[in-house]
Amino acid sequence: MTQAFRLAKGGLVDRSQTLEFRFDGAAYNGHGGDTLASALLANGVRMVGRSFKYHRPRGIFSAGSEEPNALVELRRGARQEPNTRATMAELFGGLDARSQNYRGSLKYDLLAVNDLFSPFLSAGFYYKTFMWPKPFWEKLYEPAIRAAAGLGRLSREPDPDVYDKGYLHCDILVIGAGPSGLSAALTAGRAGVRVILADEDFRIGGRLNAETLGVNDMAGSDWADATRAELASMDNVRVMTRTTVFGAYDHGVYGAIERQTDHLPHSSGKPRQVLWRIYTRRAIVCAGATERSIAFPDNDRPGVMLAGGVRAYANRFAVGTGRSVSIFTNNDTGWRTASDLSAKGVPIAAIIDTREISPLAAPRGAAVVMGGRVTGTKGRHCVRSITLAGGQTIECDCLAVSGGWSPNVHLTCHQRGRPQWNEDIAAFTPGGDMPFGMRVAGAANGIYSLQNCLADGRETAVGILDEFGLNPPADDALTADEEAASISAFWHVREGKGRAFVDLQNDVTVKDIRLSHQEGFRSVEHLKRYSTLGMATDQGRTANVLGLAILAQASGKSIPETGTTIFRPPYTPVAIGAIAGRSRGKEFRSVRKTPGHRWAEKNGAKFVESGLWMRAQWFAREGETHWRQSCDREVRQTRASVGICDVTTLGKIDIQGRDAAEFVNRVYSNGFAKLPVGKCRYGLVLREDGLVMDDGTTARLGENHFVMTTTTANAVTVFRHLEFCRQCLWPGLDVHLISVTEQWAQAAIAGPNARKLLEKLVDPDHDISSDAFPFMACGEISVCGGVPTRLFRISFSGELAYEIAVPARYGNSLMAVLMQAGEEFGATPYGVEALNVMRIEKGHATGSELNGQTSARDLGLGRMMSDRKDYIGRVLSQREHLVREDGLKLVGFKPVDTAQELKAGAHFIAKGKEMTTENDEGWMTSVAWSPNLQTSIGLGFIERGDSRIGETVIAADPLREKSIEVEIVSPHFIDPEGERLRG
Amino acid sequence: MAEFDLIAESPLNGLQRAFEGVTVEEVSGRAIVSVAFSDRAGLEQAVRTSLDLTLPFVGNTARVETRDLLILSLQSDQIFVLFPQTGHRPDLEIAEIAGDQGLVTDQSDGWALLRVSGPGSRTALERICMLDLHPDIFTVGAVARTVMEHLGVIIHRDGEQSFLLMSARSSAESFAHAVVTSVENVI
Amino acid sequence: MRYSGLKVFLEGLTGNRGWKPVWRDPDPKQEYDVVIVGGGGHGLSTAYYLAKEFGVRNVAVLDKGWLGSGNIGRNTTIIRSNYLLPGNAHFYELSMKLWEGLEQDFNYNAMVSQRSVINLYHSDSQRDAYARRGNAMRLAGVDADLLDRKQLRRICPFLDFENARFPIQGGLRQKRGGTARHDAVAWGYARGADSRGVDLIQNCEVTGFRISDGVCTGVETTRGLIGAQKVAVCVAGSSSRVMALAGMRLPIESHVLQAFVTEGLKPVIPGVLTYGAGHFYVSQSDKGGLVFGGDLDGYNSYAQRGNLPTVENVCEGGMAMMPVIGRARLLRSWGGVMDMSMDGSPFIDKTGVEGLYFNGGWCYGGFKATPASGYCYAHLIARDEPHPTAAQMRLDRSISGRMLDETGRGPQPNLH
Amino acid sequence: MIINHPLLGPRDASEFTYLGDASLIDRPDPEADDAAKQFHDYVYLRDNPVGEHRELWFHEHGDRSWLVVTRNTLTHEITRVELAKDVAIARGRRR
Repeated sequence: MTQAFRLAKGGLVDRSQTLEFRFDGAAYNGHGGDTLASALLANGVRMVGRSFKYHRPRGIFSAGSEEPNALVELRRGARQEPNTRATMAELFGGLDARSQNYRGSLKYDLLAVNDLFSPFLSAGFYYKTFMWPKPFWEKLYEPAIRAAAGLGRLSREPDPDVYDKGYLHCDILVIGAGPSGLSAALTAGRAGVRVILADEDFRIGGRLNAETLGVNDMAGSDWADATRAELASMDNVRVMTRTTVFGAYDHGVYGAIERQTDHLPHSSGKPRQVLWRIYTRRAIVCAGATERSIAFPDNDRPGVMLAGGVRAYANRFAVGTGRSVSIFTNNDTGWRTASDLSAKGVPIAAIIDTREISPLAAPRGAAVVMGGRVTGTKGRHCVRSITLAGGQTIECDCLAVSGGWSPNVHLTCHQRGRPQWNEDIAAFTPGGDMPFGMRVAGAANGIYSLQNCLADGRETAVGILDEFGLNPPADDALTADEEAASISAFWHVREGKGRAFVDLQNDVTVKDIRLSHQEGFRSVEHLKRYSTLGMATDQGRTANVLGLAILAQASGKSIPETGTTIFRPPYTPVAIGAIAGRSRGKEFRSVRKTPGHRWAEKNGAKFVESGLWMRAQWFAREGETHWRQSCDREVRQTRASVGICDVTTLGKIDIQGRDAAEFVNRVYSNGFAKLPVGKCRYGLVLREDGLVMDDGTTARLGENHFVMTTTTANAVTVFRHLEFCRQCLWPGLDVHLISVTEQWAQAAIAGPNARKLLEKLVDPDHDISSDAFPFMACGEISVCGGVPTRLFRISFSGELAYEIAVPARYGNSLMAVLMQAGEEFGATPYGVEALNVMRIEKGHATGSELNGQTSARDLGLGRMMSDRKDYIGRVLSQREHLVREDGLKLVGFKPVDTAQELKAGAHFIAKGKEMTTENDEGWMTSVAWSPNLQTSIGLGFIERGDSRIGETVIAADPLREKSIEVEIVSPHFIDPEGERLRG
Repeated sequence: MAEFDLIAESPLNGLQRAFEGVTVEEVSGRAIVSVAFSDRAGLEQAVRTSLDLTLPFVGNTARVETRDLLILSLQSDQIFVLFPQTGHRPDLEIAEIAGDQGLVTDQSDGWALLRVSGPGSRTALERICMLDLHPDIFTVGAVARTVMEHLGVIIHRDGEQSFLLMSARSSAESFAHAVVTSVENVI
Repeated sequence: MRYSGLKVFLEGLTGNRGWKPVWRDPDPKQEYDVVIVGGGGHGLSTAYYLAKEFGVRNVAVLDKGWLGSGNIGRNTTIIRSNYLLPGNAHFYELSMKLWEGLEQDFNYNAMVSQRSVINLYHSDSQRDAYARRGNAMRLAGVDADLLDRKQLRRICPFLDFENARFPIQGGLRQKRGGTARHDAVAWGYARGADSRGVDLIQNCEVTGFRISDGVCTGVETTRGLIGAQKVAVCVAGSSSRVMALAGMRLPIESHVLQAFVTEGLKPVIPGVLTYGAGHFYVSQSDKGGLVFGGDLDGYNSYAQRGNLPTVENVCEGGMAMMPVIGRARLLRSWGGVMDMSMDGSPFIDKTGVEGLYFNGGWCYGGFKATPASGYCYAHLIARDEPHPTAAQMRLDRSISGRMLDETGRGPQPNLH
Repeated sequence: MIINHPLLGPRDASEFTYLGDASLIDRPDPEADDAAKQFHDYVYLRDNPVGEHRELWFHEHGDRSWLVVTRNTLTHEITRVELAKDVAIARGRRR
């Protein structure tokens, strides 16, 4: 198809490059440098979508990121991207886009029927109906509303593209590369400070590309090009196109999105977009201004466009937006659109200005109507004619509207800033309370003349250089063409029939705003929420000020009295994938592996996540088809002979210093001051509120040297807590902490043959006989010919057991060597499942019991709370509710019918009582199948449990519809006297 | 006991990747010993005596070329000393230097070391390192502990275009992946 | 004025000229039986139930800004009653029951939509903890069911079942959980209270309490002194600041919680989903936006905005849970100031000052509690004794140590 | 947010972990007659001011120092950063 609306010459498109693309299935051609919107307009495509609520035909409205109408689904398959602004989508060969939000076809949308019902669909109508009969809301009304609402569709497939993030640092971030941004960047760059210049467009220049004004006797766009080249040549300047600074965060940190491959047919495995965190000393917002419309009847018809957009299409893209264009304006810029278009050979039918006195000369052939108002438009899928107050009809296929310009103050109000009303330009300009280090220059600051924009950019940069104590570079003043920009506020046309739209995307009309006011929604926030004004994907960029003005008129107040309109980040919508960056799928979080991981992998381990760690869950041997077979075997083998378990993941903290003993004694509830060198002790760490924070074994390796172990889950928290105690509570204690979790690979060797196995490795000068190295002994020894080793005779399994730690580099080898040495005993590696079975058999608590809601008394460890010293948590652990006699106690459970299986999470109810909260006596925390006892066993908290041994209660599990009778037993299922571990 | 030998393995198996303008390689064979101290002046004296060196302040490093020894000052009361690993007890070697002025802990096995070097290294690290690595700011010799891709990392600039990175051994593979991905994303 | 489909139809025919203001705009009287400080969701529902259920109609609700400008206007709209502890379970279930009849009760469509809430679990221990919670819910008469991976996959095929760092094993579901249109809840209560004679007074900031001999007799405001038999504070987010005017320190810190919405999309997500391996929860509004959130920013703040690291953290959780949202665009983010209490649970209680009542500490669970909070607070104010379901929500529970700590994170507000 | 560390200079707040009000340094005397009340208030009650707030941050991914940061809770402006150890000593905490 030919580009019938492409102007014969001019523009910044690359005519040598013809790109084929598809829209709604039809093939078209465009040029390099086009956006999808400009290419569609070049091909005469006027209607590009349907509106949100009434499904009215809509066309391209603007030429920038403020576009409310032309939202399309871009690309296909898993890369389908809904709600993409055609005005921002850079054209590439093979681009495939579709219109959205209709049922049937774009031209014949079945939901267009909504438009006929519009009198009944006024603002907030849904709050007043759909209530009867009650079930109909969820079954009928809501699904229908949901199906009709929404805009584009997600592909429902995982996003196949990759994203990345990064950090940048600069002295000055210049946001927007229009005239003021370029001028500011040039000044700052020449002064030698570190500058980042970012612009959302793929072409530097901003309005210089859209208009025809010259700078320094060059065409504006040529000057922008030259400036870009100069900036790019400076080492201290980074120019970033396709980069939207979307948010201003605390202390000069900005968020920006750089679209790296969106303009290419394929991302080729490279990041599609990069999220930059930009750390700045100062930022200059040079984000320009956005044009707004005027509300008049049927002002939403395709072909009704913003005048500045029409001008940009003609100048930058060499596209005529119509064969005959009329202008409706309340300010001078509408007239410049007319003259630019006329100069390009696009006929101007009429200029309708709401003001009385004509400011400029009209192009030849154009009718001029001063004090005029457009009261209606006609045309099925595109405007064909407009009607003026007084009844005059003008034929035209494009109506360019300018209601004035609103500075893009968005970033200035991302923190506390409130824009203030400036009557001279009938717009909000940045108010006080701006983000730290932020300045605003140019049109974003309400300065519209090109010459003044250039000067403002420079002056703002000079001001910052001065704050830095730097001299500005020599002033080679920029000179520019001038154009008039005076405005006389005019908001909406009262004459005429038909709806006058304010927020095009959310279909909010003047009537809706008035109705909201009539119903008492008079604060701006109420108006927004009730009418949905400004809540669409454009955050009301072309609508908010207009809506506010209409609300002000309705309430008979001035605009400043009525309120202001602020913006939340992001400036324009940002893909969630980009904000997540690489952190998705398997790379959501890092993986921690023990040094023995590779050995385990080779030996049949199935791994399980334990926080960030991967731990061997069980080691399947040939012929084992169910995890229980492996687990049972590991438990039996360990208890019968010897088993080996990688316990590297436990937190390990070296505590040294003259006051190390005193320090340890204060953070544990039980006594550690008198722990002899060469001994370990099990300890409880409480929070200051008296509940248990963590537990573990701490060994005294020397007079002033302890090594504390923590649970895997709490390693980081406990270290932080210890540092808090050390630095904030007892800064005078001579004690130092360092984590050695990573330094040591640690394995448990458990079972009657543990010592025999270990003796084979231990170097001869160390005696680990039971006499020399009894239960709870520890020491620094060496194994395998001098490898430094920490040995602890501690037991989690209840067997004769040791934990051996060697430097991590030997960790993988250690597992192999232990197995080799254990071969004669039939040693088995065991995983966390078997570990769990054995600890339940011994009644040891882990995370399910130490869940932050339980006290030492609840755990049956009340005796571990010393009354002879101060320790963290001591005072509050004595509170009434924590020392009550009828509190929870950790006990063991067995099913009365041993064929039945216990379930963790069941609640205990006395037999014969109803299953209610009031009768709830506790819950089952952990369960396991004990291959030794041949029954399911469990641990749990139940009221007064320690005095109810032998009682039977119901373990109620209504959730899984299985409630069974269980017996309360001692939590020490195996070897309650502890003979084995002392063997 | 020669019957059972423990074999040492490096955290990253000697990883080495060369890209256009950037090389990523594991650094192994370095002993790392932390020295905690309560009396800075005391340790300073000890270090000056035995190494002829002034103790660097936090964020700085010092080198003893003759012994291939590098001191990273990371906390106000703690330094790391890096030097060639020769025996089983590098901590004792440093204890000799520190005397009773420092509490030593062997950290040699706790860390994976990567060197990222070449003209593109800063651009690659920009993707994961939140510190400003501009050569005027993070000068040659500077060291800092920070976080990259959720992982704690010690970064030291040991040349105009060369960075030594240290991260926990257990997550070494994730860390190396993060670094390599950063390079791949910018070349 | 009664709202109905017929009324909407008739008004539509006559140019919608007959709609009356939803509430009056009265000047404050000199004295009320009850002055409620705070015109947010809880304040408005308290006024509504005081008037409707307890016959106390000489009531004023004071707000320093516009009605519903607090957290009722800036939350993620989730309603649920999936609580573990006995001191919470019945209260939130009362709230759920009130939600279920709310719209017919106050003749306003708040779009209560019971589309289910599912909490994902990723490990055996997480499953066990959810089983404990699910059973506690069932004992309290609340619906709950435990989904395994297969069942979950049927309902939410778009979750990352294939390539997850923390594989999804299943979920705990409350079918009766869901969402409601947050602003409409405030407006519905406001309209209901106003029509029963309650004065809703906007732009009226309380600057002090009138307390003599341990008795509160009114409030000083930017619109003058207003006397009251009883003063009920209900200003979550500003609780510490306002109660400091009465000389009280609270077990509360103020923290900012960010929330997010995407551009409108055709329906993707059936109900409310919460991720179990990171901080992320999401639902889809009737307009089509994905409404989501995650963790607190983590530092004390009264600024209604947060910072980028939290935004990233939340989106990372989202992408890890359901990578189908990668190309959905975040449209808007905002922050609400939360009353974070020391155990993560709220307060509805008398204070040491006679005639002065306190309701706050809702953490980020205030929206779902709006009906029951108002009902129980009204009960306390009208009868001077706590409603049985809120009997444990006392300010002095930390003295006895009988905490309401659902997560077991202890007395550090930003961890709840 | 950026925290200007007294030893390391400006660092991103995401390297730190937040705890809360710096009054947590002032752990009461467990031997005091009203220790139960003092500990209760210490653990549970907060000023929670609008405006300047002294608070504890831990440089988890840095030098492992606890800092006392003076920050405005309304504007987030940070006006002072000190080592918590120095603050603790200045408040009379020793051993």
